Amino acid sequence: MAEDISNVIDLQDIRVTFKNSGKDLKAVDDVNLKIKKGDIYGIIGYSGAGKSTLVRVINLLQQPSEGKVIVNGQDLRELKPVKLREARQKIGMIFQHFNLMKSRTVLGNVEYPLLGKKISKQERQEKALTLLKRVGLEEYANTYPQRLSGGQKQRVAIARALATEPEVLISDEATSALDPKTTKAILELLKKLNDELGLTIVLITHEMQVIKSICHNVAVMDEGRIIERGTVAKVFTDPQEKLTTDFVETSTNVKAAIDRITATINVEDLPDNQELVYFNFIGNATKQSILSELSQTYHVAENILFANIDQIDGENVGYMIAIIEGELVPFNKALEDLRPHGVKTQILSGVPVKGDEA
Amino acid sequence: MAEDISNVIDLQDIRVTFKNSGKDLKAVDDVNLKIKKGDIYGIIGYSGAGKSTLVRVINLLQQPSEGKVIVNGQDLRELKPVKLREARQKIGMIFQHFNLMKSRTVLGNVEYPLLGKKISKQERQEKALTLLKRVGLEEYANTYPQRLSGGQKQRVAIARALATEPEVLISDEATSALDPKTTKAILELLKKLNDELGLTIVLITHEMQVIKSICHNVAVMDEGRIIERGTVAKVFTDPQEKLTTDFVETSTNVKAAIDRITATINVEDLPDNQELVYFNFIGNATKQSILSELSQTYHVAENILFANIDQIDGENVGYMIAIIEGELVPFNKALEDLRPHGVKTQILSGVPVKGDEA
Amino acid sequence: MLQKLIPNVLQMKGEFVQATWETLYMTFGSAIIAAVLGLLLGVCLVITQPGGILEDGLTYSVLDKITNLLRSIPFIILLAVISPLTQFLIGTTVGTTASLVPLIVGIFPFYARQVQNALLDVDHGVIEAAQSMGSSPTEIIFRVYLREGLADILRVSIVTVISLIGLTTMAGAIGSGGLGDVAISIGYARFENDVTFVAMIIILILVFAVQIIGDLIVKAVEHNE
Amino acid sequence: MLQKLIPNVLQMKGEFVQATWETLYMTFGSAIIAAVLGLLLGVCLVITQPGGILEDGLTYSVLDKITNLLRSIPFIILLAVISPLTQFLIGTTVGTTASLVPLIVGIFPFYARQVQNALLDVDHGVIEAAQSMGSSPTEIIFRVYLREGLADILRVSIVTVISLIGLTTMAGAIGSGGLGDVAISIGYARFENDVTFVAMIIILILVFAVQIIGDLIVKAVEHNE
Amino acid sequence: HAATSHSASATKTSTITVGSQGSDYDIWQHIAKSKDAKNMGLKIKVKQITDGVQLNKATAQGNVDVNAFQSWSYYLAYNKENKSSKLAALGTTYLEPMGIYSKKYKSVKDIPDGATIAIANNPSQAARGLILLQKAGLITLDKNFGYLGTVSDIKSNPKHLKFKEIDDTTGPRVINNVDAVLISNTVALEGHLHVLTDSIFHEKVDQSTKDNINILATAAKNKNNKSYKKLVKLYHKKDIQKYIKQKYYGTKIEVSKPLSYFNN
Ligand SMILES: Nc1ncnc2c1ncn2[C@@H]1O[C@H](COP(=O)(O)OP(=O)(O)OP(=O)(O)O)[C@@H](O)[C@H]1O
Ligand SMILES: Nc1ncnc2c1ncn2[C@@H]1O[C@H](COP(=O)(O)OP(=O)(O)OP(=O)(O)O)[C@@H](O)[C@H]1O
Ligand SMILES: [Mg+2]
Ligand SMILES: [Mg+2]
Repeated sequence: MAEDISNVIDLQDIRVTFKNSGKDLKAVDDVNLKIKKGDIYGIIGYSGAGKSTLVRVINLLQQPSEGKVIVNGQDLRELKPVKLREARQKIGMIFQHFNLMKSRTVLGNVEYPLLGKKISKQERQEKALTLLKRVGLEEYANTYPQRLSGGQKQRVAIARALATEPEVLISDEATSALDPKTTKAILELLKKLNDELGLTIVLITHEMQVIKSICHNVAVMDEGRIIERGTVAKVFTDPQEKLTTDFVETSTNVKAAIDRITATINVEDLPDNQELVYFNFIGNATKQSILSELSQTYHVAENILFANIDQIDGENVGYMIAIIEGELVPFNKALEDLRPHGVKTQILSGVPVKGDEA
Repeated sequence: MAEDISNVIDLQDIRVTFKNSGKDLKAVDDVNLKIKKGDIYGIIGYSGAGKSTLVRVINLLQQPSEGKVIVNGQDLRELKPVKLREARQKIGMIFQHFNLMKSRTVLGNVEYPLLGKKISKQERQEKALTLLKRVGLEEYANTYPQRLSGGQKQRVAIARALATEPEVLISDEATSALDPKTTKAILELLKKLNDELGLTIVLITHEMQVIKSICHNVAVMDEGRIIERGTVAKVFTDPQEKLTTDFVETSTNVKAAIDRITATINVEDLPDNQELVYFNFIGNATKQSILSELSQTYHVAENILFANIDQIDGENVGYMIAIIEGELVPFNKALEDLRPHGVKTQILSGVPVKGDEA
Repeated sequence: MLQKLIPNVLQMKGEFVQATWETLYMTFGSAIIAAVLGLLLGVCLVITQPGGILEDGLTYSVLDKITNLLRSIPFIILLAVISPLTQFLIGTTVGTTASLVPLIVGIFPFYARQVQNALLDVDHGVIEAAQSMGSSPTEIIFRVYLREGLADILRVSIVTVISLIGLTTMAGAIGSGGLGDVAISIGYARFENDVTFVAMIIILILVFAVQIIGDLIVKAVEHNE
Repeated sequence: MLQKLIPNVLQMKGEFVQATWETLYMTFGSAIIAAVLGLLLGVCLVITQPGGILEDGLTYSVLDKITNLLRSIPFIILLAVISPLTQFLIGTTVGTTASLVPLIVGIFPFYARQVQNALLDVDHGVIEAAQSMGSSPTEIIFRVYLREGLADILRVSIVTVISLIGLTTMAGAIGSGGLGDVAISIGYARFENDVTFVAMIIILILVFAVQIIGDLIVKAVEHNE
Repeated sequence: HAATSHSASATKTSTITVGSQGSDYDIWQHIAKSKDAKNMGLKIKVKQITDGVQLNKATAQGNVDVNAFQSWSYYLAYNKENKSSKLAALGTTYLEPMGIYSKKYKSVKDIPDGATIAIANNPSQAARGLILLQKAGLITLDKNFGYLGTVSDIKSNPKHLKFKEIDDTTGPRVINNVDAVLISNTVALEGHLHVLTDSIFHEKVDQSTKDNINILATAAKNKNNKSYKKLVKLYHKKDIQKYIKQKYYGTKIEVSKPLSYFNN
């Protein structure tokens, strides 16, 4: 059976059913998920959508009721225990609830996954210490987890998951208990490992900023199913599902801005030659070029009310709301011509933008 | 002793020292904190700054090594156990680690704080069910906590903390495990309780968006001390400390925008009559009025590169980056005149904005 | 066939029935009271110990010492030492009912320790949560400790009841009767091996019953959690 | 003064010293081996039970039944039943060393149950974390179960050693000697109350020593956590 | 370790391990240290083993050379049930009369209808007690009543006596709780009860009590061991008997009969 080796993770038709007081609960419902080597794959969704359950299937901590789990070309469910353990050593995991060992120091916890390895005690400790430095906890090396703050515990869990230099890292809300600055540092660390060592990362998060700043691809889960997936840039700029739209909006201020603008400017009252337009542009199309094209080519004057540039997976994504003034025909032509350049436009005059559908 | 009764919480000279393997760790170091009735008070800071420890002092779960804890005019440390328990019943608490009872159902957990009260079993269950509905978990009433997802557990903890209709609610990262949509719903619930019942809320969070959307005041902690405090609008628009600035920036895109702009436009290369300027304005000063003032009064032309409006504690806060063109003298005059209108400006030509000091 | 295998047993069917009842009576009669005393003592140990919800060094130290003291007395000596109390409470120092007193005194400190150990495992965070909600110590004991620790308490209770069955076999010294007495003083001492064997089989059945029923209850309690 | 209070004791100082040694020898001699066997059995019970890391219904059921079976046998009968084994292992069926065999067999199933209960409290999440890191069952046993459960194991060990001290007092039946034997067959049976009293005081001291030292070790282990 | 018992090989050395319990243990400790023992060239080590069955087994297996604790009837019972590890008697030592004791009644006749009598739960003592009760005229027993007879072998019980089985060593402790109690002398002595003066009825040395005579026993294969046989002689030495008489107020009535006495 020739598996596509470029997919380091390949979940096929996964179903996980829990029996909750009699009635069945489909926590994961017929999910297919392929993740390429070196990818950083985000998973988002409502609380209780099945995200944790799904990622726990990847290293078989959760046996699926149905489906195939192929990691690194190996069908994990078919593996002998010894082989499964070997496979698991290559899959680091950061748990939502940390799961640190209370009987070991912080250093001891990070050392744990290295205990079986054939390296000297000193090497092991050095390695663990290096990781602790990376997460900013070297001072706490000899402290026991119970004496750490929530965020400190989480960072220990991160260091531990990285200790074995895994090929795949599963992170279940690994930054939820961290302040923004520490979160940034941790994300940079993950990104670096991804860049330098090709670490594949599967990342559950509730912070859209996290998805935008490090993920390449993202899947949106709802009631056990993946309802939308694709590159982060695509999903975040052109969400297809209501749920996705809701999530995306929480991270841009577009919807709030439109609300505020339409509250002060009555779009009905605009003169005939003016329109309130929402522009959304990705990549090379910068605000500058849009504006110059509009004004120079089509003799259209613009009045910017809102302009924001976001960086999504390294690409610039712009949002702009402006009042455009000009003749109807060149104006429509202008908007049409912008489309091939990756600029999406929407006339807000009465018609709500997608994000406003709620 | 006449305590200022308008301060529902009044922490005086609080110090909490932990003994960690010999050496002392000042988790909270000489903190004074007054919180007015009906306030929503945010606490932010690095992981390990002492936030959880500080709020645990409020209901004396953490006995401070030094200092006075006055809640509702009562010095809690002087109270008899019975009185302390009565006082605690008026202080709801949502724990960072949930602390749900595994032997009770979700409903049972929410019912727990009502068990002592003189209400019928039916009333109690109805009340608990109403709260569960509010947090979207009515379906899970008869489930046991171990079978819940992280976010579901957190919501149970929230419902439980609200069950006794407390006067003060302490929330230690109560939305950290929640998706953005659920977070929003929970925050709206808290805001409603605050509006309608005058519930005072002390709220630790790592999400600046949470602070901005519901807090009135905020304190920033670092190494056990409160290093900055004030209204959210003030702290978020005019941070004094490096740490605060770092945190604030993660939630606006200003720094990222400046980085991008200065990467494409070499400020040195700008003609003499042009300057790259960062505007920050609060409240009534809207972008429109700034622009009109600039162009009309001072004959200065502007070219907006970035414009964002944020809502902080209900007030509009604007950020704008623009290239301004005009004669030097009227230009400087213009910037100066803007200041009394709540507009702060900074010329970015070579001089880094505050946020860039890193 | 049976006649050959267990000749002596067949002649004393009645005795076996009675001995079984006596063992059941001793075991469960003393278990009920020892459970109450043991829970009480165990809970007191947990709440008064350092870090407990009603921390009280002196009380803890006294209770701790009493527990150890009672556990130090060999059962056969306990039978004697306790006899004035037995006389006072039961009106006699011999017989099945009289044996309840030393059995209770012999097992409850042991049970208390087990309960203490079980309750120590109740999550401290949950206790704190209850405290933050203004629960009184009594409420915390009944609504948190005994409830959250229920599965563990049941587990140590199984261990204890089985130990108690073992203890009843020694109460024959004060005329308690019971299966242990049949096994030892009739079967063993009189070399009627078949009697010993059958008595032990019945004891075994009791032990298994306790374990199986106990496990089922634990499972039912844990199933939910 | 002493002459009046403890006349018989003074005449048998030597016996007391020896009996104390015998008790210590029996207690700790059997404790060490019973600890190994009990840990082994307890761990096997935990890992093979439903939901365990090496879940195995059959093995669990067999081990569980063996444990109950061994716990069902009254000690005095155990002494007899086990004597061929004792003869084989020790070369004699009577004496202090010979008593180690029934003591071990008498206590280790009890200890195994206690260990099982203690290990059940190890956080399941931590076991999962170890599994996710590819730890083998052996590694999980030694690096997680026995380590995370250490404080609880120590606690049940204290309970067990004290129970074992109680058990040694019954081993006089096979000529083990020891303080229990002095208290019972010299002091109690001969109505030399001072002998009983002093023997019990020494037992008490042993029990207290075990508890206090045990508590200190538990504290040291937990202090860190 | 000092307390480790002698193994079978110890038999070859001149040290004899005597297993015993209770007052016999005391007596034999005295004998071991006595001049007579030295004079006879006997090195004796005494070991207390409180369980009779275990003591007999240990003797049969050679872990103990000689034991001194049992009555003839107990010996017979043991041998009957343990055919593979038989014992042999070496000689007789004494008879300790069992007594009927009561705190409430002065004589056997006073014992009322429905009275509770405590008897031993160990079989030989129980049987012996029942025979004594028969002798006292309180009950009659089955014709075939043997040395392991039980309460169920009672033929008639005119006074409707109730029997409570107790550990025989607790006799003196329960005396206040029952109407009468049967106590063997060893136990009675230790409870400061004097069979000849304190009991309301007691055994005499005659054919009916011959089964209660205490003996020295050894493994069957050592039946003719000369040095073991010497122990019997040693026991009956004048000085030793004097000591025993003094210590036990004459309640251990010396019986020095040939083993053939039992066969009558
Ligand atoms: N029980 C304890 N014993 C010893 N030290 C402790 C204890 N609890 C907390 N600390 C230490 O006190 C400091 C403050 O901890 P605290 O939990 O208050 O931080 P925090 O601000 O809530 O952090 P986070 O955002 O990560 O939850 C940390 O350095 C922590 O290691
Ligand atoms: N062990 C379990 N037994 C029964 N039901 C479970 C169990 N674990 C999870 N569930 C249920 O499965 C569903 C999915 O849970 P899961 O933990 O995967 O959600 P999640 O997407 O990770 O949510 P969150 O963002 O809140 O962590 C939830 O409805 C939950 O109640
Ligand atoms: Mg989850
Ligand atoms: Mg915290």
